[in-house]
Amino acid sequence: MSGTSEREEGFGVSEGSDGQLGEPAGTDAGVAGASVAGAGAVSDELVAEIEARAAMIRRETIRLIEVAKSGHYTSVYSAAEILATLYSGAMRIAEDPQWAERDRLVLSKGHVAVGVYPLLAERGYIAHELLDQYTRLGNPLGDHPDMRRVPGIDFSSGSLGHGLSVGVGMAQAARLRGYRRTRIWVLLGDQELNEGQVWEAAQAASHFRLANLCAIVDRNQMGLDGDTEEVMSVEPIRGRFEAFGWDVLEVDGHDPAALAKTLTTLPEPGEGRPLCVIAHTVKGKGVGYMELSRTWHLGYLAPADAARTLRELEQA
Amino acid sequence: MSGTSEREEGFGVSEGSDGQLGEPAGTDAGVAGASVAGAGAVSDELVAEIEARAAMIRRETIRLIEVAKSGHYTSVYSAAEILATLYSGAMRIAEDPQWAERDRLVLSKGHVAVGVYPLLAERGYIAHELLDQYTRLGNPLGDHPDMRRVPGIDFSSGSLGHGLSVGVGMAQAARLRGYRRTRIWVLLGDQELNEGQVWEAAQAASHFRLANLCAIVDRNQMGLDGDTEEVMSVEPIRGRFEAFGWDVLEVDGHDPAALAKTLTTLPEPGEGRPLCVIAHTVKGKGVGYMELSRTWHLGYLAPADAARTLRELEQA
Amino acid sequence: MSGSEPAGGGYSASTRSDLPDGYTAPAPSDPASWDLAASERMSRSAIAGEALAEMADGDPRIVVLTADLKYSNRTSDFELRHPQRFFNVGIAEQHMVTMAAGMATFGYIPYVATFASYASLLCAEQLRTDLAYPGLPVRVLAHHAGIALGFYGTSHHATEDLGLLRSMANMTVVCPCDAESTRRALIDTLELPGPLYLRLGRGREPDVYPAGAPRFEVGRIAKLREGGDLTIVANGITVEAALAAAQTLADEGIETSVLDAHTVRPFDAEGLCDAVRSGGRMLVAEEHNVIGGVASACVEALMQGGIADVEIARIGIPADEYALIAPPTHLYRHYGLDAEGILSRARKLLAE
Amino acid sequence: MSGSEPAGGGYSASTRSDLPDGYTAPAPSDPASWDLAASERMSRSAIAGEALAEMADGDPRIVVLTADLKYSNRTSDFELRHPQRFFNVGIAEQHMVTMAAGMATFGYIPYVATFASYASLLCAEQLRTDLAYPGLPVRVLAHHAGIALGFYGTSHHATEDLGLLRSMANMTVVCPCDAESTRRALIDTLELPGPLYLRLGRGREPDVYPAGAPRFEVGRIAKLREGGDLTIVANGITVEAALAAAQTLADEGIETSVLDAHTVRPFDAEGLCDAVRSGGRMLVAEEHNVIGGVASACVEALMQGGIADVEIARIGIPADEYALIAPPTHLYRHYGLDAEGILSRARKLLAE
Ligand SMILES: Cc1ncc(C[n+]2csc(CCOP(=O)(O)OP(=O)(O)O)c2C)c(N)n1
Ligand SMILES: Cc1ncc(C[n+]2csc(CCOP(=O)(O)OP(=O)(O)O)c2C)c(N)n1
Ligand SMILES: [Mg+2]
Ligand SMILES: [Mg+2]
Repeated sequence: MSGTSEREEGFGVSEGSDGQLGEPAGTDAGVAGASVAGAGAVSDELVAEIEARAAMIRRETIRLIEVAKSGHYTSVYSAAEILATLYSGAMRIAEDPQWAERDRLVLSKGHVAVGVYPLLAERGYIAHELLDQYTRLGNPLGDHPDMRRVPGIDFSSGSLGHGLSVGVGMAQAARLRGYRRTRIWVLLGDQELNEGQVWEAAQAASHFRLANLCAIVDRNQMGLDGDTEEVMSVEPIRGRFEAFGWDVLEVDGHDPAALAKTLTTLPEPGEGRPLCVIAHTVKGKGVGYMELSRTWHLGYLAPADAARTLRELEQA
Repeated sequence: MSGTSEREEGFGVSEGSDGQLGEPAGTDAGVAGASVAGAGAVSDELVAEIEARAAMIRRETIRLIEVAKSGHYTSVYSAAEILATLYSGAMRIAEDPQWAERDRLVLSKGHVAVGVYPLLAERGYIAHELLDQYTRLGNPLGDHPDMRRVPGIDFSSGSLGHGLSVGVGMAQAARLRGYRRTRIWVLLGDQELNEGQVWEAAQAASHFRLANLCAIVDRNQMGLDGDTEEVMSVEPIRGRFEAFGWDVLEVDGHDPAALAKTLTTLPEPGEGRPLCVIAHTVKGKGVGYMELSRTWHLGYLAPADAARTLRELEQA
Repeated sequence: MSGSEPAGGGYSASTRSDLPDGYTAPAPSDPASWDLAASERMSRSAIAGEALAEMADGDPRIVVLTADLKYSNRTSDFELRHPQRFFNVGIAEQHMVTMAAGMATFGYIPYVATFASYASLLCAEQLRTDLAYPGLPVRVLAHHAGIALGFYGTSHHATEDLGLLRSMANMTVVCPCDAESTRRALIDTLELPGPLYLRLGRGREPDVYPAGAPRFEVGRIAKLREGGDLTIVANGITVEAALAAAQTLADEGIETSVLDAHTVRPFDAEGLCDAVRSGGRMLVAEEHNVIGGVASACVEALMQGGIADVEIARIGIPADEYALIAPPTHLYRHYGLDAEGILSRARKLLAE
Repeated sequence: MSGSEPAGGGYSASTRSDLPDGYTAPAPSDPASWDLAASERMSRSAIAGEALAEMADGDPRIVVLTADLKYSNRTSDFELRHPQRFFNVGIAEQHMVTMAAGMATFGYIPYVATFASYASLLCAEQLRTDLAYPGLPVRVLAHHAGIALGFYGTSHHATEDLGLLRSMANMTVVCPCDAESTRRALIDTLELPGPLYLRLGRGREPDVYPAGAPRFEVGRIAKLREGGDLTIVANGITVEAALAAAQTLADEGIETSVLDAHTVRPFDAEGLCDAVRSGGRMLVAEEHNVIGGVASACVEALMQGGIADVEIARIGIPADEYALIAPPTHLYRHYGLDAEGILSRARKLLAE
C-alpha cells in the first residue's frame, strides 16, 4: 500500500558527468499503456475507449461518494474526458507505477482524486477493494491524493496553486536525469489560476525552457463560489500564459477525439516553450442539474438520488 | 515620532448609508504640494525642481549610507527621478502627513527607503536630525520603512511582493470612503514581479476596476543576482500587465519632463482599468561604476570614495 | 466588482426559495442528499458571517473578505446584508490578508475568512509582516481548524497554527468552541488595536456556552467546572468532550476541573496557575500537534508560576504524525479527542 | 537556463581577477569601502555553498536552488563548480520550495537557500504540505535567521520560525553556530529521509567548534563546558557568547555548564535532563521570540523528565516586541544576546 520512492533506485550506481546521472536514458521496454495512439489519426476504438473510461469515472465517482457521504462530483465531471484520455495512451506509463521514466501526472486540483482512484484500480496500481472504503479510517484514499500511500499518485496535493511548481521541478529533474521522453502533466483548475504561485511556476517553466511540461487547465467556468469571472477573473487565460512565455492550445474538453488528437500528438518533450492546453469544459458535465450549478461544488447524493442520477448518466 | 493611524479619525461620527462612511468627501483645503503641475504642459521650473530633488536624493543617499555602513545605492538611483517627480506635485499630499484624503505611496521595493527619508525631511514630516542617525539603535529610520514610526510612510515594507496588495486594499478603501480624488501609488521593482502575490494583486485590481491605483515599475533591468532576464525573466512586463487587465504606459524613468507629463496628467481616479507605468531606468544611474553593475546591489562607500563619488554626481 | 450580489450570469433561477438569486436548483429528492447550499445550513455554529452582518449594521468600519469560500465559511450571510462591504478575492489568500491590511490603514476593520490551514500557514508571512508588525486591526477567521476537514487530509488540516502564532508578537489568538463564544469573541475584540486570529471549527459544534454567557471572556481562562482530583484543560472541540468526560467521572465520585483555555495568546497564565495545584494532575486535550500549542502554553505557565510536580498528560496529534484519512468525528475518536478518549486518558493519569 | 554561468549579457568584464565573468569593476579605492562581491568574501562562516559544492563532486543527487540571493548566501560558490545543478528561480521563494519537492521525487536531494524570514514564514505552507507531509528530502538553508539582518527590520527578521517548525511533524531543525558545525550538519543529514531546516546566521560567526570536531552531532545536545552552579542553554549566535560569559564566571569561581542545543527538532530531552538538576538553575538564550523556541523546548523537556523546581531565566526577543532598528551586533547587545547580556542575566539568576 505504500508507494516506494524513486529515491532508493538508480543513484550511486555510477558517477556520471556533472549534472547528469549515471543511468542510461530509458528505453520503452517498460511501457504498457492501454492503447498508444499513433501520431495524427485518432481511431474509433480509441474514442470509444475514452468514452467508456469517462463513463466509468462518472459512475464510480457516485459510488465512492456514497461511501464518503460528501464529495466533488462536478470537479470530476468536467475533467472526466481529460483524465480518460490521459489514461488511454496519452500518458506514457507502465505496469510498474514506479517506473522511473514514466510520465508524471500532478493533480494540482487535488479534489479530482476521487475520479482518479478508479483509474488506478483499473490499471492494477491499487486494489479494487480500497475503493469500497474510500475515506474510511485507515484507508489511503482521501478527498485529496497521497503519493506515499497510493501507488500511481505522483504527488500529494490538496492545496491549490502548488502543482505547477511541482511540475517544473519534475520536468527539470527529468531533463537532468536524461529522461528524454518523459513528459510531466499538470492538471489545473481554472479558478486555481488565481493563486500567485501558479504564475511563479509559469514564469520558471518558460525561463527554464521546459518543453517537457504540459499544463492542462480544466476550464469548467467555475470555482467554488460561482462563475470565475464573477468571483475573480482569470481571463484571458490564453493571454496570460502567452505573456508568461507559454505555447497555448485550446480544445473541447468533452470531445474524446479532439482531446486524443491534441494530447497524443504532442512533439517529443525537449527544450523550448512549455505547453498549456486549455480544455473548455462544463463543471458537472453529464448531470443536468449539476451543470454550472452554484450549489454543487460539494454535495452528497443519498442512495435513491444516486441511483436516479446513475440512470441519467447511462442514458446520455 | 509615531505616525498616528487614521483609525482614530472620522469614524463613528455619523452612520452613513451602508458601504459608505458618513464623512463628507474631502475638499482640497489641505493640499499643499510643492508645485502642482497644470494638466499637459510641464514647465521648465518643474523640470528643474525635479532635477534638483533627484540630485538631492542621490547625495543624501551617500551621506546616509555612510552612517549605516551598508546600503542600496543603486536601487535608489534608478528611482531618483521617479521619487522626485512624485514629491514635486504628482502626489496629492499636504502639510499633515496623516491628511485622510491624501494620495498614498506604497514603497513595495522597500529598500528604496533611504532615498525617501530625505524627501520626508524636506517636507517637514520628520526632523532632519533623524537622518544623521539613520539605522542607529533607537532611530526609526531603517533600511526598510516603518509606517508606525515614520510620518509620511504610508505602509511598512521590506518583503518584496506585498506592496501591490496593500495598494489594492487602499484603493478599495479610498473608494469606499468616498475619497474620489485620492490616488494610490505603488513603486515596484522589476525583479520583484517574480513574486506571485504581485499577480494576485494585479488580477484583483482590474477585477475591482481600481482606476485609482497606479503601479510604477522601476524597470532598472536588474535584481540582486544580475540581469532580470538572466536570473528569472519578467518580460514582457507590458504584456503581462495587459493580460491581467491593466492599462500600461511606458516612460523614460530618468527624464523629468516625461515623468512629470505622465504622472501629473493622469485622468481623475475613478472606476476602470488600473494603470501600470513602466519606467525604463538604469540601476545605479548617475554613478558610472555602479550602473548596471552586478556587484553594487548592496555596498558601502567609505568617506574617501563617498567624497569622490559625490564629485562625480555634481559634475553630471 | 465583487461587492455586488452576483447578477445571475447565465444561471437559471433557483427553485429553492431560500437560496439567493443565481443559485440553480439541486435535483435530489432523497432527504439524506444535500448540496453546498444545504450543507451551509447544517453548519449551525458557523455564525461569524451572520454576527458580523449584525455588528456591521451599526458600524461602518466592518468589512469582510474571503477567498472563494464564502459558502464554506458563511460569510455569504454577510454578503447578503452588506454587499458593498464584501470582497471575494478568489483563490488568493495571501493577497487577501495584505489587501485587508491596506484597508485597515483607512480606518476599516477587515475580517478575512479562509480555511485555517491557509489562513495560518499559507499566509504566515503576511500575518507577521503586514498585520502583526504594524499592529493593524485585521481579524482572521480561520475556520475548519485542526483536523476538522477530516478526509480532506493534511493539506486542509491546521495542526501547526498555534505553534506559529504563539511566537508572533502582537498577535491575539482566540479559539471559541461554539456559536455563543464565537459571537462573544467577535464582540469583545471589536476594538482590539492589533490583529486577531480566531480559530474556528467546522460549524457543527454543539452549544457549550448559554446565550449571553458572561463566562466567556477573551483573555481569561473559563472555569466551566470545578473539582480537586484532576484539571482538564480544553480548547475548541475538546471543551464539550471534556465536560462530558468530567460528568462521567463525577458519577464515579471523581471531581474534575474543566478549563476552557480559549485565549491561547496572550495566555492566561495566572488563571491556569490558580486552577492547578503543585503535586496535582493536569490533562491537556487539543486539536493540534502536541508540541507548541495549548499544552506547551500550560507547561510554560506552570513552570513560570513555580508550580512544580504536576503530573501532566497531553492529548493531540502525535509529534511526528499527520492525521489519517477519515471523517472528522472518526478522527476525533481515533486521536482520543472525544469524550471517551479524554475519559480514558484521564483514568490512566489518575491511576499513575 | 539558469543552470549555465551568466554569459556577460552587456556587462563589461571584471577587473577583479577573483570575480566570475560578468562582474563589473567597483571603483572604490578607500580600503573600508566594499561592494556585494567583497561583502561575500567577508562572510567567512557562510560555507554551505562551498561545502555542498564539495559534497556534490561525488554525489550526483545534490542540487541547489536559490531565489535571487546567490551572493547573500554564497550558493554562488556552488554555481561556479556545478552550474548545471544550480537553479535560480528569481524572487519566488514559495515556488522554489515546491519545485525542490518535485525534484526530490526524482531522487535528487535539493538544497534551497533564502533568508530565514522567507524560508520559514513565507514558505510555511509549502514546507508543511510539500516537504514535511510527504517526507521529502529537501534541505532548507535558512540564512540570516533571527535578527541577523539588523536594520533591515522586521520583514527580514525571523524570530518566529522555531515556533512554527517545532509544531511541524517530520521536520528536523538544526541550528549550527559556526562554519564547522554547518559543515558537519550538512554531512550528518545527507541521508536523512525527510526534510531539514538548517537555521543559519549571517556568515560572520566566529569559530566555536574546531575542525573535524566530533562534539557536534545532529540530534544530540553538545555539552561544551561543565559546571554545577548554572546551566546555560545556547543556540546559534548565543553559543559563543555563553562560552565567553561562562569563562568570566569561572574566573570568579562560578562553575557553569554550557549546552549547545543546536537540534531543536527532534529535541534532545534526555541530553537536557542529564545536564539540569532538580532545584538547579537554567538560563536559555536564543535569537528568537521568548515564546515557542528553544526555551519552550527546554521547559517541556524538563517537565516531562520530571525535573522540577528549576529556576529558569530566558533571554530572547520579548513576547510582544519586534526588534528595533540597528546593526546586528548593536541589537545583540540591546537584547542581551551577547556575552555581557548573558553574564548579567546569569548573575541575576544566581542571586535569586
Ligand atoms: C490554497 C487553497 N485554497 C482554497 C482551497 C479550497 N478549494 C477547494 S476547491 C476550490 C475551488 C476550485 O476551483 P477550480 O480551481 O476552478 O477547480 P474546479 O473544482 O472548478 O475544477 C477551493 C477554493 C484549496 N483547496 N486550496
Ligand atoms: C520576499 C523577498 N525576497 C527576497 C528579498 C531580498 N531582496 C532584496 S532586494 C532584492 C532584489 C530586488 O530586485 P528588484 O525588485 O529589481 O529591485 P531593485 O533593487 O532592482 O530596484 C532581493 C531579492 C526581499 N526583500 N523580499
Ligand atoms: Mg473550475
Ligand atoms: Mg530591479
